Amino acid sequence: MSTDLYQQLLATTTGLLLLTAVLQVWGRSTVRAIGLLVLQGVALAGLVLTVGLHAGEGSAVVVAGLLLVVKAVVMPWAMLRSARLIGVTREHSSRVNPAVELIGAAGLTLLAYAVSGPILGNRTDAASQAVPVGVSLVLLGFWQLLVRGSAITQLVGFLMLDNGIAAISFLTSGGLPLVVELGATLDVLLVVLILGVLVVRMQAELGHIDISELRELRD
Amino acid sequence: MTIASVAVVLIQLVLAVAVTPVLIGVMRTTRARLEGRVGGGIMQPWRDLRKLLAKEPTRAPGSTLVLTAAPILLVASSLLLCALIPLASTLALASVPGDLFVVVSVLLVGTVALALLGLESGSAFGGMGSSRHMVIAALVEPTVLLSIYALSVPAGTSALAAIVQARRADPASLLNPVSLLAIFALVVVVIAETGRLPVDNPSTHLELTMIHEAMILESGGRDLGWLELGSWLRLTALLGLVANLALPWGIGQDAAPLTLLVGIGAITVKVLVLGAVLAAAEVFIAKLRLFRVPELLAGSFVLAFLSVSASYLVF
Amino acid sequence: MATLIWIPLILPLLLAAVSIVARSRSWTLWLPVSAAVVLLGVGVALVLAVGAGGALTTAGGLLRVDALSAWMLTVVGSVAVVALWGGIPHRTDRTRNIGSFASLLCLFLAAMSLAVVADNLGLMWVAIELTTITTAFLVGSRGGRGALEAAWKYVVLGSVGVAIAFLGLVLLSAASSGTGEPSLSWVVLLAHAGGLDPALTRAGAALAVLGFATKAGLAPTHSWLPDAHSQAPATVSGLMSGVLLSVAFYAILRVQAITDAALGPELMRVLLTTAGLLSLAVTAGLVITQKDFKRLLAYSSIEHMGLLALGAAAGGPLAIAAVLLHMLGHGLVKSSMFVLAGRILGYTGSHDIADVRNLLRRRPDLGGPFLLGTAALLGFPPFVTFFTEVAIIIAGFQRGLGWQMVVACGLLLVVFAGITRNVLAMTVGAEADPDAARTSHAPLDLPARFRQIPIGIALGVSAVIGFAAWPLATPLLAAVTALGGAR
Amino acid sequence: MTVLTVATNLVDAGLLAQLLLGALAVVVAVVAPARQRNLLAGALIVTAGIAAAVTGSAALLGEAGTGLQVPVALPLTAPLEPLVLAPDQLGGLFMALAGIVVALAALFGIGYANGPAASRTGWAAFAVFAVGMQLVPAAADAVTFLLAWELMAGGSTVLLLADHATREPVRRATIWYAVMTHLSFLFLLAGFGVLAAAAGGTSWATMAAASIAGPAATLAFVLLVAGFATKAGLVPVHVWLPRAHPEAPSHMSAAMSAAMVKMGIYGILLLTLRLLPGGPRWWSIVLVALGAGSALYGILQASVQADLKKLLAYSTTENIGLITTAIGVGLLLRSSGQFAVADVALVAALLLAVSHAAFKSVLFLGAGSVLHATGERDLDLLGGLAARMPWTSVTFGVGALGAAALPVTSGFVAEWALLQSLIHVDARADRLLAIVIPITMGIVALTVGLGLLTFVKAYGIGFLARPRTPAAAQAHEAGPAMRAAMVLGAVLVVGLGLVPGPLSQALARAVSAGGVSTTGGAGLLLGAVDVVLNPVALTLLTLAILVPLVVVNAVLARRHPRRDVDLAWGCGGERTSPRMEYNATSYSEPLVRVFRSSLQATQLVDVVHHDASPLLVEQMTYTQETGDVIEDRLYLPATRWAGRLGDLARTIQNGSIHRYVGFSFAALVLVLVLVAL
Repeated sequence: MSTDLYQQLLATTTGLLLLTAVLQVWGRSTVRAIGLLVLQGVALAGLVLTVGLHAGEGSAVVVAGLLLVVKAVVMPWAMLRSARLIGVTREHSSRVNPAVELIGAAGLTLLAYAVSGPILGNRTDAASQAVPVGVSLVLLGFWQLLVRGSAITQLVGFLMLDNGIAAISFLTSGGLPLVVELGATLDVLLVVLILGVLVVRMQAELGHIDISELRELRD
Repeated sequence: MTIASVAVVLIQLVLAVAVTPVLIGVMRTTRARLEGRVGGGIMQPWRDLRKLLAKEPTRAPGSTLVLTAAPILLVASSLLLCALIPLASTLALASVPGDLFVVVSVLLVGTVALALLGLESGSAFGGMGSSRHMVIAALVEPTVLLSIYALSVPAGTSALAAIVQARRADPASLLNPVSLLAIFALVVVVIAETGRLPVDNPSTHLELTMIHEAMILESGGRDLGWLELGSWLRLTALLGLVANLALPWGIGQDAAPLTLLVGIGAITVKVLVLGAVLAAAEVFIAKLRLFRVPELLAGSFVLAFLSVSASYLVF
Repeated sequence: MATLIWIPLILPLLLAAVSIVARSRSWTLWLPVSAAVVLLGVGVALVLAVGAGGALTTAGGLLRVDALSAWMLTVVGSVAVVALWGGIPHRTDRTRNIGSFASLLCLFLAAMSLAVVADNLGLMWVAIELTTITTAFLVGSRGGRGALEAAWKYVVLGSVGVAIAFLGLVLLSAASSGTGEPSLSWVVLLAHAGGLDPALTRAGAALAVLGFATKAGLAPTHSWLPDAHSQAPATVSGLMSGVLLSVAFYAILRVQAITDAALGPELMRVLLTTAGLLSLAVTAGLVITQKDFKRLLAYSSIEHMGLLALGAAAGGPLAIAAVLLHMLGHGLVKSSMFVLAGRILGYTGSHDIADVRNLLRRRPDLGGPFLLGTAALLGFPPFVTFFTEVAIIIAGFQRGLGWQMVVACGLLLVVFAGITRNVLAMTVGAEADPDAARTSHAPLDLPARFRQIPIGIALGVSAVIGFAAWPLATPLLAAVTALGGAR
Repeated sequence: MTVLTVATNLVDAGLLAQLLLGALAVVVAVVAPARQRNLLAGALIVTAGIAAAVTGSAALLGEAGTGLQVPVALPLTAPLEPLVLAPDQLGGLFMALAGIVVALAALFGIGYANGPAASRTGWAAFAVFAVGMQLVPAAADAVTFLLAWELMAGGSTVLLLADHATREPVRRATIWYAVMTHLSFLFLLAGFGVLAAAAGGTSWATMAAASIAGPAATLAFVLLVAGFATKAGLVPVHVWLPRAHPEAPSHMSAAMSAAMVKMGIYGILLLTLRLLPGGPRWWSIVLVALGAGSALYGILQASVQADLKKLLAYSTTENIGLITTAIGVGLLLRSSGQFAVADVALVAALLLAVSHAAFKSVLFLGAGSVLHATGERDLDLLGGLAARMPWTSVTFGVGALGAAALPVTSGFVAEWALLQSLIHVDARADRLLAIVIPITMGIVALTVGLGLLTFVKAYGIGFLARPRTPAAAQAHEAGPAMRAAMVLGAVLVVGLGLVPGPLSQALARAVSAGGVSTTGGAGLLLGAVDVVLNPVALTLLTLAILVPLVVVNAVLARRHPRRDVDLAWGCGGERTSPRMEYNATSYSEPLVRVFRSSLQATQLVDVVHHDASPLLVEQMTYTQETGDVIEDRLYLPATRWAGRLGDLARTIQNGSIHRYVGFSFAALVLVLVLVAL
């Protein structure tokens, strides 16, 4: 793979990641959020493939395929199923003003760029230049968790956070050992499944999935 | 323990017992004359005492040993004071020097005996007298210790005999501020400890004002006799102490019979004159309300405190 | 000997499978207990083996047991024995899905064992995240709104926290790329600590500690803990408090060892003292007016984790040895306390402190051990917590954390006051009719006595191990050395 | 050092014996049948106490132990040094003191303990407490000290809870006690931490050898003095005393008050004489101020209490205050170069400590005997006990004499020594001394005066007069074990007062003071200041006066025997009811008036008028209440603030997951910024 193409692909996939992340924050529809997640999964898989092939690792294909299946197919499918099961397609309420939400997102992206520089130190290669995108994804995912009230949107935020970490992982060190990578992916998948189950139980037990209403346990 | 000092103790004891009724008689007569009365005569207290000691005491159900013991303890403590305080001579027992803290504690034993007697009867008056008596005793305590402390600083010792000796050897120290303040404070103490005006009125039986009399109200006969004797001896001892501290002349300093005789004569005169002066002064004073007494004592405490500070800062 | 390492990983998995198959038979409840006993046995055997011949590795270096791992395995095993044995419900209280409950407990034990024997930090992370997954169902197993809420909060906050830890590990791995192949092997990282990229190590270690601190229940990321502990069944609360928190803290210790070697102790000191003092402060603030006794115990766990953080911040052989010993002592006592809390809950039917009165008279079998356990939690001798607390504070002063230790002492007093007040409110007090209360309790029957045994053992052991120069001093020192020696 | 070599050294053997006896007592307390438990466990604890007395005396007289090492699981790396029990001379003194008090209290407990105090837990806790307390002064390093200290604290807390099921205030008292005790512990822990950090080791020897100075020394001094003061019950950290002492079983109160608080004194001495000698002058001023303030405040509160045990508790604060004052004066004089007088002050401090241990044991045991006999400890409901409980009455009276510092008791000797040290200060060249010493003297004198009133009240109201309630009227004498303990204590009070010479000489060794010698077999000669006190001679002189008086009185009594009357003097009428008597509240009423503001006194007169006319009074009720200013001004606001903070803190955990995520998020952002900076 030529350096130019590598840089081009890197830019495309990371750009796509950031775009989907911002769109996540912008949007209100649950179904669209899950759709964006699929897109994000695809972009992530692309990123992995790019980085892996550039480094000349054959196993990258396997990992990319695995990520594609889990992040772009299985998880969105599971979430969509939960959402359908409880009949929620649109988020009812946001806890903060949408403008604030977006300004916050912008600020966090800036923060991501600001802190990434010092953290990466003297690394100047193309992949490292893209790391702030991953950090943005982490922070924006967290931001989703913080400002959204619906259980499913929280789940989306969590996955975005996880995608960000995966992106950073591949951009900085070309990924972790396969066994760890497998274990980590499996863990995240299980967490998503559990949370999906809990969402369904929540709907059954409480009649809603607005987690800001979950305030029985307190001091 | 030399024979001489034992002799001095014996002489002081006998002297105190002999002089005390006279002292009381003098004081009462002085007061009566100044008030325009005839009075009972100088020997009247002596006759009272003899009469009381020969009479039977009473005992109410539920009374304890305190009823008998307290009067005798009072007398014993007063006699012990007379033995320890340098009255006729500054010769002291080697193993029991007239240490001022020992003297004060012996005085307090008498105070406590009286207070317990007041409570023993279980009557309201006894308790009231005892309570007031102890409050005054407690508040007097700082003045007592501080004033003697002030006097002991120049002498460098707490033995009364040594203090008196030092003062006699250096007459200039008698009139300096330390000494004057301390002696004045001590006089207030003596008045409070012996229940004289303006702290207590020894001749009243008015329920709201009496202190000493309230405590001994339940006692009669022999018990009362001891109590009266004990209180009077206390007055003698304390007046003797003040007299010897303020005017240390005449007190004997060795065992020679002549100096002892002079000492006996000097202390007798000093005590009687002081008693008369006190009695005369009492004519012109009204008793203070009980709750004004602390103010008086606080004032005397300040004097004593100043005298201690002065003794350090002036030198 | 290295094959020993596989036993605590494989056996619980097998037993989990057996429990699933056996479904609701009541003997399945004993399977986790036996797994824990085996864990303890293996732990002790490994302590001896490591003491004799140094660290053992297997699975191509992926699994490695050094003195610290062996110690942790022993801690996990012993605490789990107490929590699981003591937590076996009374015959009348048993629910239908015993089988799956037991299998989850077995899986939890396997995950915990994996976490402590993994040499690769990534694998350790996977194991710790697995515990989130297994305990998620356990926390929610009681059903009902509260359990659901607790489970949701637990999974979301826990997973997010652990994800941050993963981010940190990723950066650490990147930091090691300068030394050749990027690696997450703890041994490799420690050996090449000097060659790690400082900026990335700094970021990676800080994030990893932040993430694991969430699981360890350190403030400010402690929020899931009181809810999860109060809603989970007694056994699970005991396991989480005694084992899970300690294992998460173990992960922090491992990361700290690398960072201290690479960057010096300042970074970890700042992070851990902040977390420690904040944890103590949170506990101090929330135990004063606490109304729920299981939450009270949960906050007490936060306090103890805060103490551990302060000890780790202080560093040095004495403090680290005290931290490791404290894990054992606190785990034993806290798991018994949660077991007792579960029984008190069964007796009164309420979580409220206000509903529990004069236990010492009404139920001496609960009130007595509860008071003793409280004394142990508060650090009274002869319990081991006394020694470890004293050692941590003194070592803190010696290592230059003077004012932090003074603040910590102040906060400990408030915690003491809050816990004492609430526990005494539950256990003692005047009865309108003392005789009636005295006669109301019958002597314990045999099964009840049997259920008292693990609590008695736990409290007894925690009372004597403080004095156990033999056999504990050597393995403790070995564990400290394994962590980087006398820094 | 192994167990086998122990037997060759008396101190080591004694320490081991105490440990074994304590452990045995715990075992016996648990396994012995209820009927024999008091006797067996009590006897073992008495033996342990005697062992401590012997060991301590041996150590005081210069027999050094080789050290008994306590095993510990933690590695002995810096700064932790081996945990060793090896009392020095000062420690020996306090160990002996604790041992004797424990023996008396346990002996009393054999007859006294009933109900929960006689339970398995009760006796086991007492054994733990006793042995822990005896070993506090044996510790040769900070960790062992804290270990013994906390065993003592834990055991006493458990015993304090004994009567929780019958009296509601017990729980509150226990909470106060536990919290204040822990405050003390944490102060000590922090203080020893500072010292260990500065010296590089935890043993006393290392700390002393390091000659710590500067800010570390100051910090350590402040922390440790605060810790020891809390245990000793000095104002303003005295609040647990008047709550815990009344609620504890009486033998426990005696042990706590007579011995446990002394461990605070031991600590102050250890700190100022051994660990940080030669500190700046203001340290001693702090001690004098603490001590004098506590003495005055304590006795003022004691004098107005009607609850006998509360009165005794406040009196403990007073005595501890006097001891601290004496220590402060001693240190002040040392720093002024007046070593001879300083030695007198330090010996006076020890004499005060020993004497307080003796008379306070007797007083609390006596109070226990009264409580046992009547079920009351409120003086207003007692009275007339002297006739019904002669043994208790006499022994309590002796104790009260000691507390009032009247001759010839140990209390008198101690106070005499203190006053002697004060008046022999040469303050001429030193303005600070010229101010401090007279003020101290005044406060000590006022304290002595009020002490006199307090104990006249306690004895006179409680034991003399007529019973005020049926309970008091039906009082009975205590059993043999209780009587024996009280009598032994009373013998100590008088005995120590009669032979102060040898005692003071022994005490002087503990603080390596010179100028103390024996004169005339038993008398005390303070050579440094050239004063002598010979209580035996004083007693002989008194007898020489008293015997003739008694003889005369007997002769007179034979001639005119006493006449029994129904009523001695009834104010012209019949004695209506015991309610007419002066009681404890009325006794202290004048004093309350004098010190109204500092006692926070409220007096309320409630008059119910007759229906017929407002001029006729049907009923009058007088209520007088006194408060603890320090508690009201310091502790109540503190607890209120704590409650408010607790409410505020609850917003941290308000149930909102978004808030929780926010905490994590904030932490993440902060950490990112931190590592990027």
